[in-house]
Amino acid sequence: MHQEIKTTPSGDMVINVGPQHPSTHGVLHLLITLNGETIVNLDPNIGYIHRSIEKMCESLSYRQFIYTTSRMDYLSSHMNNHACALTVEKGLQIEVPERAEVIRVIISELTRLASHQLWWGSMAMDLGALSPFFYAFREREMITDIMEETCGARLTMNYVVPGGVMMDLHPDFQKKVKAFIVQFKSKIGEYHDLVTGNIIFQNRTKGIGMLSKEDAISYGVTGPAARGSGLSCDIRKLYPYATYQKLQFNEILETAGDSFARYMVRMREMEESVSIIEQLIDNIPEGEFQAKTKAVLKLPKGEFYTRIETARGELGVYLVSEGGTTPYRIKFRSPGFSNLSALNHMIKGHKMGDLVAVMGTLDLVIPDIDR
Amino acid sequence: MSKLKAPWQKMENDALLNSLQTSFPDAACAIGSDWPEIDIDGSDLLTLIQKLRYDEQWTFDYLFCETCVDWKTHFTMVYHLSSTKHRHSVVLKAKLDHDKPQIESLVGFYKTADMLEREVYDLMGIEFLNHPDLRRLLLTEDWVGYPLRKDYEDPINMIRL
Amino acid sequence: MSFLSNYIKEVYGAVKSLLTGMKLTGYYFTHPKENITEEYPDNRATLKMADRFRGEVVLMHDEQNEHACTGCSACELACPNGTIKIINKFDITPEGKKKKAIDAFVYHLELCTMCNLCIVACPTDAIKMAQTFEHSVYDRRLLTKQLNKAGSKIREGVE
Amino acid sequence: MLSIANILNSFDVWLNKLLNPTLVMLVEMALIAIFAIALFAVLGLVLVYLERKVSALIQIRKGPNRVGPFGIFQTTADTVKLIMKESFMPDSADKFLYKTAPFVVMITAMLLLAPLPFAEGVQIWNINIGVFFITAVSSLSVIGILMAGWASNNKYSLLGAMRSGAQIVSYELSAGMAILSIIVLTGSLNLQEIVLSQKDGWWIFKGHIPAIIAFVIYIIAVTAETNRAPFDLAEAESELTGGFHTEYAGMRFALFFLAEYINIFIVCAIGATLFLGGWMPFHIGNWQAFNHVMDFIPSSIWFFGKTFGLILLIMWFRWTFPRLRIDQLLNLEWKYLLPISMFNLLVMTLIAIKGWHF
Repeated sequence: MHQEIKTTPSGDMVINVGPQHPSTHGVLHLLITLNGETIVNLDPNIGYIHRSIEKMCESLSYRQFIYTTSRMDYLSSHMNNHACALTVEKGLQIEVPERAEVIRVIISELTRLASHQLWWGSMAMDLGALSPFFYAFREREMITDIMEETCGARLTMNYVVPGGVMMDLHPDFQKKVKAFIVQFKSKIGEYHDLVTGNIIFQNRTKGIGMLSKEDAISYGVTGPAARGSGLSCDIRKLYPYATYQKLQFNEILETAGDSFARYMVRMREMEESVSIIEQLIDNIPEGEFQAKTKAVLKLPKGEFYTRIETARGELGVYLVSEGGTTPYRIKFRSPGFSNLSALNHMIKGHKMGDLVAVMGTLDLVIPDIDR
Repeated sequence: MSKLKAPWQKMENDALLNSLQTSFPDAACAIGSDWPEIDIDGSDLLTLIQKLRYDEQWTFDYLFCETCVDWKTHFTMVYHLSSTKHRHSVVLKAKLDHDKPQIESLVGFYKTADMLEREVYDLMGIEFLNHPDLRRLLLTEDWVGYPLRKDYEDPINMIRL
Repeated sequence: MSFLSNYIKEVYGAVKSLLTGMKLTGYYFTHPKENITEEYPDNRATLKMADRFRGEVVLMHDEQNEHACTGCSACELACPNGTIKIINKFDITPEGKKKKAIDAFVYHLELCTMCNLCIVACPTDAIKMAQTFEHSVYDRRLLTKQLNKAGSKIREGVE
Repeated sequence: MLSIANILNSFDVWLNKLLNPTLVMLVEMALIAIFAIALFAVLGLVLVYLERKVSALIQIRKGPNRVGPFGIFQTTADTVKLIMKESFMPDSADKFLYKTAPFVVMITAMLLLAPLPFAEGVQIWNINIGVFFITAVSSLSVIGILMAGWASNNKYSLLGAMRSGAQIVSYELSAGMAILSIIVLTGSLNLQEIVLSQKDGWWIFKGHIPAIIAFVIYIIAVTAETNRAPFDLAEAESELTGGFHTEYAGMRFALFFLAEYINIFIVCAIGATLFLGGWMPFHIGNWQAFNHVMDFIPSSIWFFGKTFGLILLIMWFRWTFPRLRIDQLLNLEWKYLLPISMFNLLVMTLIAIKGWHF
């Protein structure tokens, strides 16, 4: 049969980007109305990887549902688990030992670094430079090796349990993290030489995908994408959790609001995460790594909300409990979902080539959007 | 996590609660587990949001979570609002009856509500009045039923634990 | 003339930024020793995963073909995906009392997400995570394994 | 002295003795055809292997090393695979255009082989308008790409073809300008004469500043013309999933793939002939001993060495730079390359008139 090209009444061409597309990093399906090369409208059609984690969690106990969240935003899986554990601990009023909190924060910052490095490699690849991906993975491989040694898995670590962490740190954890910091510090200059300084990259990202601060708030955009337009929304700074109160780190803000600003926020955030790890790695307090918890966890009747800062933005876990052993209703406020809702506003009037640049700086992870 | 909520948060909540109670005598305000809560009926949501959003005293300009809980007898729409200026947050709960759940759409106030409400409509079956384009977001157009409801029966892959 | 001067400055800045990028890739082009890739199938003999790496669940047997699993199915309850099925049988102890023992420890590897909750829940530390990661098989039925070996029985003194 | 030119002449004389002239011409044409196809096949294999090894080294990984020692037979395996693959055709495609597009692109690549001076006196067709012939024929390949893009009735390939059409047409301007600025010095279009005129030094040295600028512009324009590296918008895989050859598979795709690599070889060969003295050995002033040693290396090695040096440079571009957007690409050509190359041409003519070149 002759597949006629779907055109809108005004004669623009409707083109399907995805769900099987090299630069959507997952099964995101965008229906784009094109007028020649410029994009008129973008309608995301999501749900290809919708497992309804919220419905699954309603039949899992408070220890079991934590592992499903690492399948949501798999690049910051440790932070998702951390958020759920915090919610359960807030409900049960469990006092997490100091050592467990510090370990959790170190592994969170390592995951944030690994996620930003993968983002940097794949963004450069989207824009056509194929080599940076391998340089980014050289450092990221060191982090995943550390994770494999301490937590037992490379990506979905499942290292957090209500009350602390599952196992103690591996003996040469600190040695390897320090070796990584030395290597990362010597190679971050290369990242900037190869991509940030490159005139072609700057032309491709400067002034593209403008997002004003008011729009960022109205669209609910959070994380580095919002900090690129000057909105200070770093949950680690505003509503500090775990040991973030005691740490000295500054929130990275850029005001330009275009793709290059969002790019620079993530690059400087990598250095910030390294400085946080440096502050913590030498003084991990002694003590046990997990608080004593009862065999069956029963949260009291009521609702609990935790907000934490993942690599992509603000993750909220809203847990309503009826006093049973399983959550009555759970809602994950995922950062990718609202970041995606701003994409249509940012991409209007740009060219096809810019779609890839803007989506790169939004750093979308599709299972995080569909849940 | 200190046992008590962070001290600065506790003091702020009380101040916010008092100001809310003075201006909204009819709505039931109470301290929830994290933030003050306002329980209202679904119908007078718009007037409340109008004040909360544009009143200088609060400027709740950031809707960071909008969801719906199915209590089998009725639905509650839960709105978590926060203000980027004053840095305080409030939880808004609107009660909807179970058979014909309808509520005003907040797309006029918050652009993020567009996709959030489409998702709630898709999974919970809440009708959002004058929403610009209310379609199913995650599931296919011809899907029958609303999966996140408690009484949702799916013969194929529903595991009864 | 200012147009001409910043035109030239612009071109000069652009070319310089391109050259720094090329200098870096040129360095890697001329230094093959920087290579980081691992030739997986060839180094299979020497490849050793971290000892905490979670490959698959394994029931540990000692030389006398004895294991420590009492059949209490704590792991079955702890598992979020229903991967483990414990089938019990009752054998008669010498004093004539009925005693619960494990008949088959059915483990569905294709359902397992390696979340380690069963290992933590096991009271007698009978099961452990092995470091194997090559799980692909041609027939899906092979993925449903029975962990307790034939003729194995529980070790004395394990309660 | 055993040089390829003498062998060919003696072979030609021997043939003339055997057959009458028309038959000789036919036999020689057949032999040349076989030589061209053989050269294509070998070049295709070597260049694809070279590209994969260069990209592997730059990306700190190993590159093909399984099929044969150091992965040499990897490309032969690829070609066998491509030959055996089923080259299906989308049913709503424009049948005739779809089938002829790869051949148009391949024919232009083969035509361009004719005037190239492979070695001293070794040329398929020694015409006195060599350079003019090359610039004219090389613009035909864009027709093949547009045919492919339009015929496969796929939105992505349509977009890809439109982009590459605009790109190739506009970049031929500054490529032509760069070539012109060398022709101003040589005075003749015959490639053999151009190479001979560089006996006492390559044009890039003799033409000093403007020649170097022309060389840089030529390299940039030529990378754009062959749809490569920072300008590979036609088949930008991250945006258009494959551009004009999305719907092609099997042997047809192999033809496109091969034609792209042959185009790179040809444009680098022209660059080497015009700027780096073709098969002329590298002489330095009056160092007789050094020059004498240089003459020992046969001239074809000089030609292929210089061409492969330029190919390496172009491959280096590909693995370092991100891709330009279509409007930036055209902006670069019309606002930067063209004015500079025109100004450069003026300076070169001034130097040629005044005779300031060496």
